[in-house]
Amino acid sequence: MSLVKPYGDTLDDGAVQLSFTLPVAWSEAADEAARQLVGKMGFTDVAVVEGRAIAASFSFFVVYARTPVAIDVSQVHAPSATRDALSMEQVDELIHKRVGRKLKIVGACIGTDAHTVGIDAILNMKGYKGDYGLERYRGFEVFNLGSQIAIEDLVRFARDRDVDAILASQVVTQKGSDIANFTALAELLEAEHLRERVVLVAGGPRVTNLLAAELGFDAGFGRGTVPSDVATFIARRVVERAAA
Amino acid sequence: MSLVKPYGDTLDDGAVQLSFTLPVAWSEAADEAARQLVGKMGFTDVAVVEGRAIAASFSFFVVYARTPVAIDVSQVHAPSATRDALSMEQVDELIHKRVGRKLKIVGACIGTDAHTVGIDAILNMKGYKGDYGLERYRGFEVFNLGSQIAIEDLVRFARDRDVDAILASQVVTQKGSDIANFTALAELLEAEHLRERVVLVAGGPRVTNLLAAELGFDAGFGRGTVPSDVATFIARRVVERAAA
Amino acid sequence: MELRIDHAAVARARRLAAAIADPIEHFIARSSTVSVERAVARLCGVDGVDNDGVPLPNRLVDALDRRELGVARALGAAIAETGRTPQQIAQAVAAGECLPDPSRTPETALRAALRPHADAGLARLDASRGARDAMLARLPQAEPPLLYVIVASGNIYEDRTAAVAAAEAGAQVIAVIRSTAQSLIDYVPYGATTEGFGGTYATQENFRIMRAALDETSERLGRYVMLTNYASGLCMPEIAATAALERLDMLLNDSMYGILFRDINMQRTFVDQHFSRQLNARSGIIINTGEDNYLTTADAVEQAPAVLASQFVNEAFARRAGLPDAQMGLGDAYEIDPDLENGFLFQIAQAQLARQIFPDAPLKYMPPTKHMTGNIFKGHLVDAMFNLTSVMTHQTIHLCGMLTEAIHTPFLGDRALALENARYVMNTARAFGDEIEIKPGGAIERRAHDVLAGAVRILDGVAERGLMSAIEDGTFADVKRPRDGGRGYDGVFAKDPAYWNPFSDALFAQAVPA
Amino acid sequence: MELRIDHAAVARARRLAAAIADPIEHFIARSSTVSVERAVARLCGVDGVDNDGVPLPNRLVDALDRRELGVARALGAAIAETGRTPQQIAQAVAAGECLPDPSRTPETALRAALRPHADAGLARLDASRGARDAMLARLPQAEPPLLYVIVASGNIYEDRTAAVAAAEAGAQVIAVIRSTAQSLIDYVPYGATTEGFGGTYATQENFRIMRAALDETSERLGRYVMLTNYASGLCMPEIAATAALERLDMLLNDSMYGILFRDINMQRTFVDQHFSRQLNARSGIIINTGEDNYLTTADAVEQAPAVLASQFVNEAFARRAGLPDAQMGLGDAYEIDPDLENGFLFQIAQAQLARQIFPDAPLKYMPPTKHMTGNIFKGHLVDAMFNLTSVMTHQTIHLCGMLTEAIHTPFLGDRALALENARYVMNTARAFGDEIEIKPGGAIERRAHDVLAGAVRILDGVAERGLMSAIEDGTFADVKRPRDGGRGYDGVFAKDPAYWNPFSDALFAQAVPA
Ligand code: B12
Ligand code: B12
Ligand SMILES: Cc1ncc(COP(=O)(O)O)c(C=O)c1O
Ligand SMILES: Cc1ncc(COP(=O)(O)O)c(C=O)c1O
Repeated sequence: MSLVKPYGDTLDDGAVQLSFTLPVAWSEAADEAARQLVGKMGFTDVAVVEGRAIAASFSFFVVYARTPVAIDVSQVHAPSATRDALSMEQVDELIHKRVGRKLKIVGACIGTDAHTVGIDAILNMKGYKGDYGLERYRGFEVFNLGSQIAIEDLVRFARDRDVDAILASQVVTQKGSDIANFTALAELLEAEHLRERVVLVAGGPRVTNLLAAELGFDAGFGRGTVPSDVATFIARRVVERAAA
Repeated sequence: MSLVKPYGDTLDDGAVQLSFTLPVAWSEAADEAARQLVGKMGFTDVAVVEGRAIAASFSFFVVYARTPVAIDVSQVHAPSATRDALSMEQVDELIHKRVGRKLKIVGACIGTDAHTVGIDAILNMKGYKGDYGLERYRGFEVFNLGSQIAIEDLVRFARDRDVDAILASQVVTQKGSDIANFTALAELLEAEHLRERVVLVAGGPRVTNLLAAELGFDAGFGRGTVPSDVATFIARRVVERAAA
Repeated sequence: MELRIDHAAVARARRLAAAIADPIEHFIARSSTVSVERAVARLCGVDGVDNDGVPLPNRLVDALDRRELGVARALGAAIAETGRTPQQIAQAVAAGECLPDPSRTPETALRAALRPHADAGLARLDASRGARDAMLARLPQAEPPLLYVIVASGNIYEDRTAAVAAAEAGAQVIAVIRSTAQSLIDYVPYGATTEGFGGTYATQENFRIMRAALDETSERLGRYVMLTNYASGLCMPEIAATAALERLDMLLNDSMYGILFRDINMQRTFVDQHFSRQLNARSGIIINTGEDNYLTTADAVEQAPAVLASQFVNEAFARRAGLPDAQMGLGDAYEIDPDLENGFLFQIAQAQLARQIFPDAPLKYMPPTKHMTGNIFKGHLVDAMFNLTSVMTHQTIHLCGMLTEAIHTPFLGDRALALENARYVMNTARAFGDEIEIKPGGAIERRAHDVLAGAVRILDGVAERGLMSAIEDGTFADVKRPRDGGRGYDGVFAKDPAYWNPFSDALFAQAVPA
Repeated sequence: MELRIDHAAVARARRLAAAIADPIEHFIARSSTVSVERAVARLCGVDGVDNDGVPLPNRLVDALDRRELGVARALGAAIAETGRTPQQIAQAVAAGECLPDPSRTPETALRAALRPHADAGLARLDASRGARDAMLARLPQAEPPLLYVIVASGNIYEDRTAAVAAAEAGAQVIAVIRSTAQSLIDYVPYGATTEGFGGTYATQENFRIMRAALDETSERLGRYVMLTNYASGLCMPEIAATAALERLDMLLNDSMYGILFRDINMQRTFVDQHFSRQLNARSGIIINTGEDNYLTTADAVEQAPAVLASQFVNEAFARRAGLPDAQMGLGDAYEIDPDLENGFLFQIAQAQLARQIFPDAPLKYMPPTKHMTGNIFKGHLVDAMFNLTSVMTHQTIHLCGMLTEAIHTPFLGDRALALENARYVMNTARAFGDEIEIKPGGAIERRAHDVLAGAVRILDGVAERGLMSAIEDGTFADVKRPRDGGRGYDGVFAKDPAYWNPFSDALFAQAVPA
């Protein structure tokens, strides 16, 4: 049991900064409304340090306040998918030794998403932040389908080529389109009885490993992921499965 | 009845930005802890858009989330002390016509506060933002006691000189020192039966008219006050009293 | 602040760009597309949709049995025979009637029959241009850099609220971001729309709604607030036509964006961009090119020469469409990794280089986007350095960067902070660029020199192989596009010797040789 | 980037500053103060407090019946007579014993008796200086501007947590802000303190706690993290002594701050600053002067010449105390109204002017404070422009501005954002200042010229009237301070011809004539 609260300049002071816009013309009353609003949110010691008109009928506020809420970090479980990543050589070695053939990987920006930079960073030869992409690994055969790939097409491709891993990217998150697409992919794979045959990986700036797990994926990778994180995960998971 | 919620890009979406530090080493679990913490505060759609280590055992987070809380602005009352301010000439005119003598004003940074720039901006000839200070008004006789004035000394001065208005400044707000000092001043004036004889005015960057009222002051002036706001209030209040 | 630049290299680059554009221009002169024809129909007064929501201009052009003659000829003939208006004719076609065979009507007669409608169309173009000039004279804008912000809610009514608020907060140009990939739709949607994806559909009605709101705001604020949208895509000419009619002030209009970033057929794009720019020229609309796209998909330091090369190509095509330099919003962006040591010096070098090479062009400067993260505090600082670069190098159209770029399409409050950022930095450092000199032979000048040399190298290669082959080989943005592949190829056709387009004739008159 | 400056004017200013300082130096040579004597006692090993918490150095010096002879003499005599250590003697005095009459002991004997204790004190000073040099050699700091942040919780243990976190976040110098107006207390508080007002008391134990934590952190991070505190006030010499013993690396030490901003008697301050700076010189402590205070209380544009004039005066006094230029952290601040058009140009002009006039001084550059507001987003941008100015003009000691300056003493997270701001801006624009030139005769150069001319005018007036009279007339910061008024006047006294202070003799040896 280890409760923590936001830290301003003293342990457990609960200090938090907030900012927001209210659709009202600015006035001292608007400042007071902002103060009461933040109070109603459950904060104490509410200081509206900035309140001003940003348009005829909109006001912007900066607030500092204290929250009574604490969280028991010992109860928060969020296993990371990127644990002690192996080097490219080690991954290739692992695959060579324990699988003995190239692993087939297919990647795509699914749904209407056209943000390929992220998944390309993981797949393309040149890689990301000085870390080589999966295409460069001897242990992988990579198919990068690119952008705006319909889920059906991705699943068909996976079946036809009998791939070992599916990498799906979602960068656009508006109106929950990312969740919807990831879910649809996982469900279609289930329906097609392919789910347990592939390592299913999600990625994107708002993706967390926890979220991916909830959506029925084997792993999720977010901001700042480097290719070797992903390579390591896939190789290990395939090996585990083979072992099981 | 007019309920308003924070406005992101759609009416009533409740969008709020938060940032805070947690006294934990950064990890994906720390991001998740931040997410759950903000959830426990009562927000929904919590997105931890940034989480990083800022020290070995401290992490900083930027969060966007939605609040279900709304506030009925029609029920928020915060009368401003600075309504349709008069010009210096008009104030002098008003005092001349309706009081017929100079009003005596004493100002001070009370308690241990040495931040005189603010009250000087109101009192000194040269004024603030092109608006002349009270010393320049024909209708006022100003005594600026300066910084770190003990409440007893201020009250004694007020009694001895039989002043019409007391202006107290508090810029330092640490550990509620401002509230404590303002309260002590109002109470001592009560005890000395001087309260109803003076116009009692509070000022400082964190002061609001509402707060001042709660502390038993006639008015409170905050950020960006200009001298004429204050001059107008004092003159009108003295005249009202005379009338009553 | 001045860079000493190699003027010979600049002249060389322009010669190469001319050598690149001219062969394409010959092809353009021989060709037309369904979207050009639909634009002609719209300018003659055809608008609206059929019962299935298909735009009448599409119904009409699809109904042509000899499109190589041009829709104008068919319309003229139909008017001559039936005395109907172009709109009535399109409605009839939509109702199932077929168009009369144009060959039945003598050339002079059909031209005479359409002329008043074509003239009316041009008159509307000229009228809205006149209206803009009058408003600008009465309600002058603040000095450039012109502060430009986007609205992108997907709902035109929310966009209107956001746009008016942004103008009140200091915005001088409002862009309504288009629902994504509208560029791939081979028709212009119709009516007011409230559902879009990452943006709001570009429709004539949406243009009208936004323009009306901004006109009202301009009057209230005493300064003209500009409106912009996107043309590039399968409907470049039609959007150029509707934008002209509804008095938009700028349009995203790039000669290669659709090809490279949307896999639209290159022949289609070349023909379309030409006619759309002729219309932009006539209606006084400033085009914005899309060089920023090279930087978001690849390394910004490496791509700088490609950006400059593309600017030269866009300039060459624009001039050949009769577009004056004053309407060429050539694009660039502040996309170098913020953590690169001295990256700011590179940005200054590149921005100043473009400023000096295109002295009369209203350069469009795009903010940092790719390297923005959820760290809004740092992002706000990167935007500040971008704002500083812009005011120092006298950029013209300044897209304000959003501290929440990596998070969501802008909130109303984000725009206000972005505008405050630009105002603060540009005011405190207003004359800074004019009060310093760039060290001769220093790192800034060397960078500018390298970028120019690199651009010449690229143009050289392209001129040699020809633009179409160069694009086929993946010279731009590392994407290869086959000459006869990509979207909308079937909408391209060779003109019959008897082809007639009353507008391109009229507009061509203006064209200035580069 | 170089300003063409009027070197004759600079030389003139230095001559005037010398003319201003010299008469004061004669007065200083004739005088001592209770705090100088208490510092002597501390250096001889007197420390601790009596049962009422009164520091023993105060008890001892207050017990002198002929203080004009100096505490050294009394101590020497007592040692000679009793064989006790200075500490034991002070304890005895605290217990009520009176000191023996020094005249009973022959001069040579009492000097000989104290000498080992005095030498031990100097040895400790030199040892800690040596330790610093060794650590700096082993754990070199990153290049200047040295990123400096403050901790100010009031509780030394919270301060320690904050300081270590700040160092981990990139801070190179940590300042423990003093509990407010400690400068007005005529003794140095004792022990570890956890209650302070807007800051934490400066005590030897607090120094020790913080230095230990930062040494540990320095080793861990592989770079030496500096520690600083405040000397100016009624206890300048004592704090200089304790800071030297505990190896602080910098001290706020201004020759006039106490007079002008704390109403401390001028004679007291002049004598104290001299001895404290002699100690700083010997212990290798960099002084930080307080010119920023002129800017927070009056208009920053008007006050620029006063800042420069004060820098010249501080330099003159520092040189006369034997302080090398390399230890003169002359102060300035970025306090011009952010909404003033081209204010940034003025800031550049002033910062660069100081840089060129004091080429070898580790200039201390203070961040925007007065014009910071609750708008943290804008405040962060003003800090960014300050960071840019600092790296462009090669300032040495860079106080990081806090986006929450107007709100609260820094939160731990605020410091991290401030350091990130400085790192980002200074890295992306690292060489920018070296890659540009200031336009000759332009607005920047003209501003620099005006400021220098204004400073000369001020110094001229002061030299004419004499510094004490000038201060009486309110020449600096618009405050008038009477020569014999203000706090601590009663602690000033004329030395007897037989006065002896083993340290000032030893230290004076180093003094370099200006
Ligand atoms: C570049 C860009 C574009 C380019 C994309 C070019 C391309 N070929 O990718 C263009 C200009 C085409 C574009 C278009 C649009 N964009 Co865009 N775009 C961006 C931008 C600026 C950068 C994205 C990027 O490349 N980041 C760099 C990469 C390396 O980071 P990353 O994607 O997070 O990837 C990393 C990790 O997430 C992870 N990862 C990502 N995917 C995967 C997959 C797997 C399997 C794994 C293991 C890991 C992984 O690894 C990567 C390396 O660490 C962002 C803003 C931003 N700064 O994020 C907006 C942004 C994503 N775009 C946005 C929008 C709205 C659009 C448009 C809808 C605009 C419009 N109306 O046209 C269109 C949509 C097009 C479409 N159909 O998707 C919004 C999305 C809002 C939201 N949250 O939903 C953003 C956030 C901008 C904004 N604030 O409005 N965009
Ligand atoms: C200048 C300054 C100083 C100067 C003050 C010089 C002087 N003679 O005033 C000096 C250097 C001496 C100083 C010292 C200290 N300061 Co100070 N200081 C500031 C600073 C940078 C600016 C304040 C200012 O002048 N604002 C400009 C004026 C015009 O604005 P204003 O005060 O709000 O006044 C306006 C309105 O509020 C109103 N108003 C104000 N008073 C009154 C009164 C009446 C009757 C009316 C009608 C209106 C009115 O009208 C004015 C005009 O619109 C602020 C940070 C900031 N940006 O606010 C920190 C700040 C106030 N200081 C702070 C601190 C901690 C200190 C010290 C404790 C530091 C230390 N450890 O020594 C000491 C305390 C000294 C003391 N005993 O009070 C903190 C306070 C934290 C808190 N919230 O409690 C601040 C916020 C900085 C920080 N973030 O740490 N400070
Ligand atoms: C020149 C140009 N046209 C059009 C667009 C966007 O339109 P769409 O998303 O419909 O392709 C962009 C976006 O970057 C652009 O740069
Ligand atoms: C030179 C100098 N000394 C000391 C101080 C603060 O010390 P005190 O608050 O105890 O006067 C300052 C604060 O600005 C300063 O500039």
